[in-house]
Amino acid sequence: MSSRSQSVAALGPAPTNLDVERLSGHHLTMLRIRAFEEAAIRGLQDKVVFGAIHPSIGQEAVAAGVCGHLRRDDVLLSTHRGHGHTLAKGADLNAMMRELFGREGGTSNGKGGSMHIADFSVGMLGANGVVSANIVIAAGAAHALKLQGRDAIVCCIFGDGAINRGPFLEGLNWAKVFDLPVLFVCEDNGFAATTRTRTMTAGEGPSARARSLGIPSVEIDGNDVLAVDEAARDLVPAVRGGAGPRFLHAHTYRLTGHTSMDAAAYRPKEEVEARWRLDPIARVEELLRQAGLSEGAIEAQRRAANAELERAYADALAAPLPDNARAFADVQDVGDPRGEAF
Amino acid sequence: MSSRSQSVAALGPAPTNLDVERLSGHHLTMLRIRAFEEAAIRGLQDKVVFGAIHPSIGQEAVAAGVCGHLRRDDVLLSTHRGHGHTLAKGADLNAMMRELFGREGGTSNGKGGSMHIADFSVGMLGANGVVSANIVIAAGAAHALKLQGRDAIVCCIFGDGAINRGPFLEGLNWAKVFDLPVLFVCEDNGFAATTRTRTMTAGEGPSARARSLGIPSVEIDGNDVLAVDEAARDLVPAVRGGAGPRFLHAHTYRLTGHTSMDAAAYRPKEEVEARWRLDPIARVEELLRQAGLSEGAIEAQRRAANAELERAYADALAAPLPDNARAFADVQDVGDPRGEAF
Amino acid sequence: MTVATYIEASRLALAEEMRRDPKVWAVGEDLGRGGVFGQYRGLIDEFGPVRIADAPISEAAIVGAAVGAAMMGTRPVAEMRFSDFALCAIDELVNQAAKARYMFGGQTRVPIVVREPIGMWRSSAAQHSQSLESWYAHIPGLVVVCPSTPADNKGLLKSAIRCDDPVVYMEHKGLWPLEGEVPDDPEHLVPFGVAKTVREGRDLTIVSWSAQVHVCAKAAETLAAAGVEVELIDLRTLWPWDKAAVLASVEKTGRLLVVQEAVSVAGFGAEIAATVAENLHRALKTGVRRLGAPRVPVPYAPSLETSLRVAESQVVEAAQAMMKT
Amino acid sequence: MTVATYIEASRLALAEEMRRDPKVWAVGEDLGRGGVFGQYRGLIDEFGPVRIADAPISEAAIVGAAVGAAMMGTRPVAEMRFSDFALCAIDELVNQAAKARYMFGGQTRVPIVVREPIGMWRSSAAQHSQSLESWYAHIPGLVVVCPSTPADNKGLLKSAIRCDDPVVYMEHKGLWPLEGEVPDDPEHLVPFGVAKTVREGRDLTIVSWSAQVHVCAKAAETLAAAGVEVELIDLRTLWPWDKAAVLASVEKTGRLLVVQEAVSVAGFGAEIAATVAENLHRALKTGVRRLGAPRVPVPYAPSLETSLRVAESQVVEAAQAMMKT
Ligand SMILES: Cc1ncc(C[n+]2csc(CCOP(=O)(O)OP(=O)(O)O)c2C)c(N)n1
Ligand SMILES: Cc1ncc(C[n+]2csc(CCOP(=O)(O)OP(=O)(O)O)c2C)c(N)n1
Ligand SMILES: [Mg+2]
Ligand SMILES: [Mg+2]
Repeated sequence: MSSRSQSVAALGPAPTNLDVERLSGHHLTMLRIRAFEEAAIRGLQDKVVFGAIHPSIGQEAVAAGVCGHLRRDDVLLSTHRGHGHTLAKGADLNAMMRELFGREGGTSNGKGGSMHIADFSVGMLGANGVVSANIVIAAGAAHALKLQGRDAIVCCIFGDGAINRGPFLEGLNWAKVFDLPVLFVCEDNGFAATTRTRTMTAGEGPSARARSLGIPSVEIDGNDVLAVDEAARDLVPAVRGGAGPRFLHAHTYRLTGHTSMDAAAYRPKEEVEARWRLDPIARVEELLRQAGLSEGAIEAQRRAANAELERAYADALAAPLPDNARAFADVQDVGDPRGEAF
Repeated sequence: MSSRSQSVAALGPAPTNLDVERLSGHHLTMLRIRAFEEAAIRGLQDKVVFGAIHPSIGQEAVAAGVCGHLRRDDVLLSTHRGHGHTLAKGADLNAMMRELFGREGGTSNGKGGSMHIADFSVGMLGANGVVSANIVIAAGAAHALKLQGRDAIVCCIFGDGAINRGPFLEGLNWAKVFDLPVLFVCEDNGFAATTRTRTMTAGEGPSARARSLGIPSVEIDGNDVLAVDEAARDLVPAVRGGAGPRFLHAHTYRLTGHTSMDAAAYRPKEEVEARWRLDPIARVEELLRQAGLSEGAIEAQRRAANAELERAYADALAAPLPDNARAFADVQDVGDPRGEAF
Repeated sequence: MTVATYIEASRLALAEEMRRDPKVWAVGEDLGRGGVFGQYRGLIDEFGPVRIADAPISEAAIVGAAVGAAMMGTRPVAEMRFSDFALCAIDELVNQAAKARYMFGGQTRVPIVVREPIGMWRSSAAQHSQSLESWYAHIPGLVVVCPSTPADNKGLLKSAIRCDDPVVYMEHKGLWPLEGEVPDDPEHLVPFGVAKTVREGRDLTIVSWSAQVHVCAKAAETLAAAGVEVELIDLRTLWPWDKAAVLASVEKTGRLLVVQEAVSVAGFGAEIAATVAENLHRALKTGVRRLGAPRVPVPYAPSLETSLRVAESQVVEAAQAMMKT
Repeated sequence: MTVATYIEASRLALAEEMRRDPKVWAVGEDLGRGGVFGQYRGLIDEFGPVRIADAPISEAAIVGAAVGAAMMGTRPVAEMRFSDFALCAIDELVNQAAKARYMFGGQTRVPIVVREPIGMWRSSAAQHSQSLESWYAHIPGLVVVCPSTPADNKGLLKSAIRCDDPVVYMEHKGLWPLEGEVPDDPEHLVPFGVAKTVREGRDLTIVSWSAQVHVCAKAAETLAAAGVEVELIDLRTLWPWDKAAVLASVEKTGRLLVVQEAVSVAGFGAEIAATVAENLHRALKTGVRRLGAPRVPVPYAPSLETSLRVAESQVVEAAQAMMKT
């Protein structure tokens, strides 16, 4: 983990009666996400991971705080930057790493990779390579839950850039019109790839748009896992209780480039430095210290997360390549996929 | 014209210092639109007009009031229900009728028909068969005007059903982000085909959505041509003056079915009866009377409009069918359109 | 057997499947009032507005929501009104529905039926007349169905609803009023990938689908009178398509003519012609041939629209020319 | 002549055209920082943010706005980033851009260039790897360009920008770093519909386009060593496509092999194979043949991705098999 995340901005007094155990849980989740992203980047450098990796380093608090309130039978849809959400929803970390390595035993046996990471066994219905596409799919998943009379809910996470595509409007309108159990979470890191999102976004942004569609929105500091946890603690039961769709607008920052290959020269060093001082992991650790947790206990969590990832990396590296027959499997039930090709 | 439009709801005192000449102009425009729609419907019954006709009977005040403030070099984009807008923008009525008849000399020599009615010579860039598609095209037309440094503006008219498609969001966001000269006009007749739009629309509707995108909106009674005229009188110069995009939300009612073939059994007779009493033509005539215009003068305008349409109908009927070669013309400059077909 | 129209047959199919399987539901604009062509008329009375659901004018959401609802275990029928409007939902259909099962490594299925009425019909002009079946046949993961008769429209729609993969279901608007015998048995399904030999013949094989099948049938009559025995094959589904039936027929006749309403260039007829040319070069007595629309948008004027349609006379001429060589 | 990469060539072409014609501008996500692949790098310095315009993530608006801006007399180049994302703007491209000139009876033109990088590339998986050129070839009103070399990428992009009709411009992501000689003359254009004979030969004609041309060129070397003289034709543009050149070559060789990266089923290779089979049945010494991807989405794992690519060895084997018959 980057040493820069050691120096953390002053946070003022710690909230009284912190649930230290819960906070430690979030801490561990965030550490596992951070370590996973770092392992993924390393894998790409080592040429054992392929394609593009969109790290969520710096955004871990949103994943931990929101997913911490979801049940296993709740449904999650994510984006191209979906490792953290998927882990936080409870996916098998080893299977996820194998997926990035394109190996047998990956969540999709290597057919999806990072941008299509998914684990349906824990209700994680997939990252998505198309910005905003997950929003209409999420509305439909919630539509099914309502038809089935189930009390599970859908959580749909997307970025601030996604609110400028049509499916944002169509999906939110749909969710409200059919009064569906969806929690929309806009993970606002200020950027859409190399573009400052606000320069391409009219009006006041995500919350204003959600409200114009009759969906109440809560705006929070997404780097403060306590704030995320508290917001989700209110929103998830409300949605589950039949209040209809809700919107959470979480402000955060992408501490890495858009992809692991992006040096992000388009933003000043000072800006990034300042943001590192708001690193959500450093902040949760500060809270834990204030709550009386020992440095040793904190360090132990770090070691545990890093050790788990070392094992996962080694396991993935040792895993077999997918059988070539997999290329022709799971296309569809009818028709010969070889078509006229061979 | 339907006799039902004779009994008109009480309107209260007429505004003082009415511009009677201007109002008579609107009256004539509205009568020409009404007569055009009636002729189109008759043509379909007589099997000399084809496809679907979406009459704007009852919505004429919006077309007259808004287009009355547009210059010839301003640009207009419309919908499947575009006859009225096109006429009000100054298109040649005879050429429009010939287009509906699918004849030589039609605005597109019979290749477009009602749903693609267009007259680029007066800045009417086309009706559109795809709901909401005109909104992004309008944003682009305005983008060009800005690039060219021209002081013309774009007026984009669409229905209340169009606000639930993605291009509504993408087009308004685009217009605001690039600060473009577009006047968006939502012609809210309460229906999207057989569906009451509000049942499928989340939140407060068109104006709220526009405002959430940073675009000011004015909401008016679209059956009151004076109200439309006054709103446009403020909005058009503002947009032309560089104020950026503006939104006009005009409430109106579709007095016919969605298409001329639609009996509209999905709405109670009483509702329609009540709406006929708010017929914008009857209302403008009432205003003209209050302003002292004689019944004869009013009747003369009706006769003039109807006579013009009789002539147009006869002219279209007598016009030649398009040369078959036209089927292969204006496809593109390169490549043989006959391809491998013959 | 009941006599029903093509449109009634689809209504019967949907009603039967909705009775059989509570997981089936339909969503689209105006469905509560029967849908734009009346394909859903009356269904709301039996199944209610939750299972015969109105939708906003949001094609991307209609298909996208169907994808999500299908992943969660329901079986949505998504109505596009005109196939042309499905172009507002192509990401959802092609990038999402078609690929989900594969890219998620078989963790999910997307059992949706996307109904896309196709075809030139009553001067509907360029944006309401397209037949883009070849697009979907090109997309891995999609099933493509083009019924030509009431019986097939019933049996194939039922198969589509029971299919665990996304199906693009393309009814031809011009066929809505066509009457024909329709099996009553709710278990009578028409399988995918099995062509129908409409007419047997030894001289020339004509392969077609959707509305053009009827034009070809008339042409076959005329040709028979002139002594040319046509074997007419209605593919019924384009993916999977019945390659075996087509190859067997052409092996026998030695002549292939493909007739389609769609634009001929890069239309599905090219796939059929190419496949036959690849596999039966020696058996062919003359070059394969395709008839289809020229590469122009569909014009409004009836006189022009008609000029794009493959007419019976063109089929007859093409067949006779092929018999001469 | 300058030596430049495929990606630099496109940058040179756009810069030259923007200098020549102030009506030309480009719009897309991240263009101000050079675009996702760096195709626009540095252009903002010369032309400024108004003509090298950033866009929101709004593909429908990028293409739709380009259509409106083109109707009003400008010449937009609309960047789609990956051709897969153009599926979010298909109504705008197919129902609007392609049909406007025709359905408005020639009252307008839509001179836009929609850049859609295609192809399998570095394990980009199912939603970032498609090659849907056959879709656009099927749509009346669209021009379809698939350059395979730096020189062609410069000359064809310039022709596309000067074209008064909508052009779908498909660069192959795998070719970005390819180096080659590029003409300096700003008036050097490569015309549409004129194929390039990469190599002359008397035994067998191979028709290909885009990245596969290079695979075929290697295969042709191998085959030459084995005594098989291949005539390799690079179509360069799929609409219009150089039917005359292909027919003339096959008339000479009597054998046609079409090689494409795209899914073979209903791919453009079918159009070429069908056209040749229709016109040259007598001249063909053996059946036409196509090689292309199987009908499966593109998987992520490099080992699986590679298995979908048409390899040099497959081309060699297919050619040798054809020579035996
Ligand atoms: C429809 C579509 N357009 C463009 C892209 C390319 N793209 C991938 S991620 C991205 C930026 C997304 O920004 P945001 O939604 O804020 O998510 P973030 O990357 O910041 O997490 C873009 C433009 C895409 N994947 N899909
Ligand atoms: C994308 C798309 N979906 C559906 C349709 C079919 N359709 C034509 S008009 C219409 C209703 C439009 O309602 P609104 O926008 O309010 O306009 P109005 O007809 O009331 O003038 C519909 C659904 C279409 N033309 N385009
Ligand atoms: Mg972002
Ligand atoms: Mg309406």
